[in-house]
Amino acid sequence: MPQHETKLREDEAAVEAGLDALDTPTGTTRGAARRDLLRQVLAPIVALVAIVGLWQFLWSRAIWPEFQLPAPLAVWDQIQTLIDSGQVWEFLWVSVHRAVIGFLIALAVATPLGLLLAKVRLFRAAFGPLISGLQSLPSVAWVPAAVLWFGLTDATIYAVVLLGAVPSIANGLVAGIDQIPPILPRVGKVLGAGRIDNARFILLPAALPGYLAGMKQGWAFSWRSLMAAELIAQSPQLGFGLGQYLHNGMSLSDMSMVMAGIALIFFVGVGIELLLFRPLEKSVLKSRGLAGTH
Amino acid sequence: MPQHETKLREDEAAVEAGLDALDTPTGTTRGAARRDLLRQVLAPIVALVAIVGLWQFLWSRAIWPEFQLPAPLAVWDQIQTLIDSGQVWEFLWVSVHRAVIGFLIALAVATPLGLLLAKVRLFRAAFGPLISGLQSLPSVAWVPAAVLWFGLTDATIYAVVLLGAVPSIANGLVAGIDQIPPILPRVGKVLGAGRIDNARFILLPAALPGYLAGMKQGWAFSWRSLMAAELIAQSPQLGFGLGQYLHNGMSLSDMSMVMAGIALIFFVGVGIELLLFRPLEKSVLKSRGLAGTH
Amino acid sequence: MTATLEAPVPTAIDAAVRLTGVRKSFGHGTRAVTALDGIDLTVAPGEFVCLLGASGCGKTTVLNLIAKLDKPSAGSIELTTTRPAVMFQEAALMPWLTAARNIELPLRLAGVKRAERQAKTLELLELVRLGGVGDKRPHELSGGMRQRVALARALASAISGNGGKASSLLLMDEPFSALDAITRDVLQGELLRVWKATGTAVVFVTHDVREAVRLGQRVVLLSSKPGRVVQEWDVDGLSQTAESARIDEINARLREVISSHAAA
Amino acid sequence: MTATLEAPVPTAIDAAVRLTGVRKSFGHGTRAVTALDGIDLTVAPGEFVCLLGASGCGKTTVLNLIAKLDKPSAGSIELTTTRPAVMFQEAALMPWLTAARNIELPLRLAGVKRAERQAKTLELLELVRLGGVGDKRPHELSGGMRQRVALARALASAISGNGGKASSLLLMDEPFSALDAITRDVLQGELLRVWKATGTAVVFVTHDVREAVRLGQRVVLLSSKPGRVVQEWDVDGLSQTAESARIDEINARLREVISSHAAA
Amino acid sequence: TRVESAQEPTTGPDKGPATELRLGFFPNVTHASALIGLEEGLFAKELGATRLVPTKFNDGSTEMSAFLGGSLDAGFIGSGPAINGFGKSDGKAVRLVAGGTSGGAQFVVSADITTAEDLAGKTVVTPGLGSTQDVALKKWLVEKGLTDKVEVTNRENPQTFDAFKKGEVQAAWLPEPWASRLVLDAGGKVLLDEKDLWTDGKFPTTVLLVRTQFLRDHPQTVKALLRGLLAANDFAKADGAGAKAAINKQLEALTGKGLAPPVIDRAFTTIALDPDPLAGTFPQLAKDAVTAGVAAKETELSGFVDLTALNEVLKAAGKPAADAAGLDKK
Ligand SMILES: Nc1ncnc2c1ncn2[C@@H]1O[C@H](COP(=O)(O)OP(=O)(O)OP(=O)(O)O)[C@@H](O)[C@H]1O
Ligand SMILES: Nc1ncnc2c1ncn2[C@@H]1O[C@H](COP(=O)(O)OP(=O)(O)OP(=O)(O)O)[C@@H](O)[C@H]1O
Ligand SMILES: [Mg+2]
Ligand SMILES: [Mg+2]
Repeated sequence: MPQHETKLREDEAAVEAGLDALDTPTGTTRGAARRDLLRQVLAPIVALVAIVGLWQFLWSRAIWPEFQLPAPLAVWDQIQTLIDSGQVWEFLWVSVHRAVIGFLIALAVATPLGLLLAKVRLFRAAFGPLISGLQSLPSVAWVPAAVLWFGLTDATIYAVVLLGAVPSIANGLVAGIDQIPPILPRVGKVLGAGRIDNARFILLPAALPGYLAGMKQGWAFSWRSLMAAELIAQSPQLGFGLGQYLHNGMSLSDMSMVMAGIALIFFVGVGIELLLFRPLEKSVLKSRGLAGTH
Repeated sequence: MPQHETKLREDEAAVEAGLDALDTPTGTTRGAARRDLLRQVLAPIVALVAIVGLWQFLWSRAIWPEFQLPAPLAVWDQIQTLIDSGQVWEFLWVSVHRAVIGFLIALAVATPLGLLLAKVRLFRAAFGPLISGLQSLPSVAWVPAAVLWFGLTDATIYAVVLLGAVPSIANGLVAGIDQIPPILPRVGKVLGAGRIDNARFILLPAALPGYLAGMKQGWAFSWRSLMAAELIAQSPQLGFGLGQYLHNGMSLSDMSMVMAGIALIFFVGVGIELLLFRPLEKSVLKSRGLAGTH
Repeated sequence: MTATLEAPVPTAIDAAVRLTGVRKSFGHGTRAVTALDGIDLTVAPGEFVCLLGASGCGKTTVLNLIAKLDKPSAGSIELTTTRPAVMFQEAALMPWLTAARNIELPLRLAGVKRAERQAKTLELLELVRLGGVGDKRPHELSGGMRQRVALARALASAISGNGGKASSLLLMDEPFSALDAITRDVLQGELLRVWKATGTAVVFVTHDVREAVRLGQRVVLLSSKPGRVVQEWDVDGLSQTAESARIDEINARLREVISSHAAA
Repeated sequence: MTATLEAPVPTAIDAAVRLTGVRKSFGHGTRAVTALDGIDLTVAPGEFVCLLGASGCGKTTVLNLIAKLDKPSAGSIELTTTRPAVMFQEAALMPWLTAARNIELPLRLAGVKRAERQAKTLELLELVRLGGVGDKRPHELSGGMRQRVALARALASAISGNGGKASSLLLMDEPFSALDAITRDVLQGELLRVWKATGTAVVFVTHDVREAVRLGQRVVLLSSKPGRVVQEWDVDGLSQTAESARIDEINARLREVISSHAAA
Repeated sequence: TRVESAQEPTTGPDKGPATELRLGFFPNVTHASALIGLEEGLFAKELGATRLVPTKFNDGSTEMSAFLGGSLDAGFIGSGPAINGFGKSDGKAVRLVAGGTSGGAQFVVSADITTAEDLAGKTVVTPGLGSTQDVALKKWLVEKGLTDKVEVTNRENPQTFDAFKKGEVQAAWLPEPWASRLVLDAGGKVLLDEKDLWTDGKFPTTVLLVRTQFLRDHPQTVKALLRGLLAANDFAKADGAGAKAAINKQLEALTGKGLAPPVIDRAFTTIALDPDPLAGTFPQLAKDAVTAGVAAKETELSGFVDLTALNEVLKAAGKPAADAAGLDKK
């Protein structure tokens, strides 16, 4: 029996070791770092290629008609056309710069709001539920109202983006602050930090991992809200962004155009994640010894 | 100088004490608990009343024409009509039960997904960015594709809801797990927890605060996506929900109906927050000594 | 900063800290726990008081009350000193700051200039025998090293808190518990040196009777459930033999108090 | 549970733990720190070994390596025992579980039945003198109480880990550092009782030479930067006087090692 | 490297009446036949045992997606999306089986615009890219040589209405009832009635499409639907007031509010309910889409129209047959 158990345990250990090896290739420090980078870049590409491969396969089996599942190549052709004509840069510029500005404004508004919500009990009791309620309002609901109030201007778009992103970021910050080990603000207090210093030197850095998670969700809200706003409000004043492109594809019932639009929106999302949030997150977690190697 | 400083400090202390008193009414235990409850219920109501009051004031100044800013009473009348005709219960039932089912499915899918993302490095490197990219795709973008693929059925609606909620919840769980003090999984390991036990007894409960925050965001995504999906079409198969009601208001360009729709959606959001997430959050935080009284 | 060192203004009370009839309960209703009941304790300016007591008797609670981190359920606490510097029982370092930055934090909060701050930090790192690990994060340090960083931070806070002036207060909760005997000896010496140099009052919690007697001028013994002051000993300037007799005496009394509690 | 106590099967190696030429470095490149270098250490089945060394010398790292929580950078570690039970230097309690549930956790993970689990938990709570606070959460406990809960949990893990059979291993990192002298005495006694009853091997880290000599059969002294085994003493079955001579000897050697390091 | 599609609509045997008919429509005056037929139960009566599942859509492209996805069997839809959808499915997914409404689209402008030239530098709104009105406007602009001088944007009709009222928008080419609402409620005036651009003043606004597979499998059900359509048109002809009341009742049930009587009265004068799909105009419409720049190449329309069922029903009712204008053959 013990013999048997040991055997089992060894097997298990071998399996786990295998998994671990998959996880953490051993090697020299430099090699490991390079391999790490390679993995960061290569793995999503491989995953993407696999997904496109599956798509191509499904398409080639002709299980669904072309208008339901366009060929990957057809979608690529659409994107290629956009790239060739240079339009894609315009779309990306219009949408991304708006999303970034909207996100930054949201961040600037949501941070003090989140601090207030987290630290002033009465404020939280009064406005916490309202903010969460606001967050659950779909952007599409705001667009007509915003168009009515602000006209077809950038103000409309930013209003819609902010209404989505601000509550999300604020709630993320609140969650982050709620999770701070209570000893840290106490330390701050005995070290002589007032309310402002406490927020700046203790609460915000301590809540950073949760705050970052909230920011990621907030970015998703910004970007989605922006797309919704661009889909619904169309006008030359507003420029021509990805949402408008997608909307045209939908209006023309052109699946390959719709998929091209989705692909572009998706790539922006992935790009922001890979270029901004992922490195930020990694460095924040690593500097706190939370790199999660296990 | 020291005298002066002391004075200042005392003043500050007085101010802080005042703030604290506002925050934490002292008193007997029972009284405090009752007052706490009162505050939980009363404060948001007072805030809401204040907002409606401001609205009424703005309306009474007639700065904007009625079709831009309807009277609060006109909106209330709309809701009243819905209540009188009993329709409101139908809308609420259709939308809320769908959102809840969608959310629960999303939870069931996102939890194992989040665990995998958080704990298997290769999986995370490969699919993490894709999931975040998915999250940033607006629901409206999926609607035509979902209609093409799933037809005008509940499947379409749930597909749209899941595409929004799953990445959000999964990312929340990942963030929660990332923030677990590394000593806890180590303790789990030495206490003999395998991969499954570790997830069940250590990771999930330890990540609960972050997970809950992710769930809140996920709920917002579900509810928002649902509203977008309900705009697609109206048929007996799809029922008649809040999204459709809102859309009718929009297509009639009837601001009071739009505002009534927004108000109903908002109240559901607030209700879920107050009845579900807030108590959950409170008890989770409190049991860990994170109640954040400071 | 250039102000001359003034002698502490003698107050009517002439105590750095005075606790009168302090009671502290945690929780509500049936789950309520009375940690302290009727604590009377006075610490004179510049005095070094050691608190002894069984595990869980309320020593940490007393320090928290003095530091105004908790409010007493009854009784009053008067402080005539500047904001006390506290060293917690846990290291409680900011995980996102390096060791050096953790030590620097109180100086930064007090608005000390950058260059001065860094010089001071280096000095304190050397003092706790951690020169060279200033750029490490808390999670890269051993338990004892973390405790020493916390000690350095508390000392930095004590220095910055009174701006070099007298009548300050230092609260320390088992500051040397995770250190080897030799390092502990060194740091005890350093602590005494700092204490003498700055004239700060110290309330020092420890489980080591020998340490209490060696460092303190007065030893206060708390009973548990609820915490009360049972007995006090003056242990200032004892001879070698008197000291070891006093240690035995305190140990005996401690044993008596703790066993009676265990029996209760 | 009903299995009779068997004598440990003598293996070819006849060691519970054997570390051979173990090196451990943290970090990469210029920031790399070599915590341990060339550690050779053998613990016989059922042996009680105490580890001594300066703060930061690598004692915790040794335990982590034995517990397979870290991988050595070089060298090999052989374990012939069941999964070791570990008591960490920090209490590391699960903040969402009550004290009782924390203690119950290893039993639960080992699949022990509910009733038996609860009985065992109550027994362990009494053993660490915490009867009555089983339903408290970690944040409601004092530092010493948390440490005792962690001790009870480690004992529960030790019991559940070997299913009552022999040849198990218990790793303890300064388990009594936050306890008053009396509680510590009691718990030292309990630990010895458990050790004798179960025949488990123990590796015990402490800063208290007296404790090391009182409890251990063998005392191992580590140097620091990098950690190496400097000297070992057999301290089993010493007479009162021999014991205190041994303590003085070890203390002197310790002082020597640590000062040489400080000088380096 | 795609395998031969198995999705060719099968030409199996007639499967008899369907158990269910999913019928799409908009809550709009231009879908009058559908609304009247539903309100008066005229479809249900003809369909008998076949269950009618009315499905309300908000825009043509979604309705087209539902067709393409196979979750709609028949539907009233604008001619623009109809052509578009037919083309997008390579002529497979749908067939045009009857007309619904003709007329009912006007170019409404604010008071200060009197001639086409006044539009220079202005923005004109249409309901959606590639919508029937969008194509009509853009083609008209080409003919007037105004394409580069006028900005065309797409907005949802209600938004256009609000913007027009606020004075943000001065011109819009809209279907009913929005054209009437702009005239009656927002002070617009008609610059051009689309009728005037077509011979006989007739052009298809709404047509009835049926999913090809459904048409093959259940011709009887389609005929029943068409009989319902004729009945609805006859009802409207016989009782104008009753028809308007029926439309308003449906609108109220579907969207919560009906139209003001003056609006519906005016709208009704501009439309004609006609089961003839005016197939002859479709090649022109397909060409217009290219002229207007919303389609890259002209949609190949052969096989689009299938009037077999309609003509059988018309014949049975003693009415003249409709002409497929040659579009019924591949
Ligand atoms: N936040 C709290 N909630 C409930 N009970 C608490 C809380 N903090 C402390 N207690 C209780 O108060 C008592 C005293 O705790 P305290 O931490 O002051 O003990 P201590 O003397 O510092 O002990 P140790 O030497 O173990 O650190 C203990 O019984 C503890 O359970
Ligand atoms: N994760 C880590 N990253 C970098 N350095 C580490 C890490 N863990 C430990 N070290 C270093 O390894 C050395 C040994 O640490 P360890 O925790 O083993 O010491 P220790 O003997 O247990 O000390 P103490 O008595 O203070 O607990 C220290 O210099 C420490 O800085
Ligand atoms: Mg304590
Ligand atoms: Mg250690």
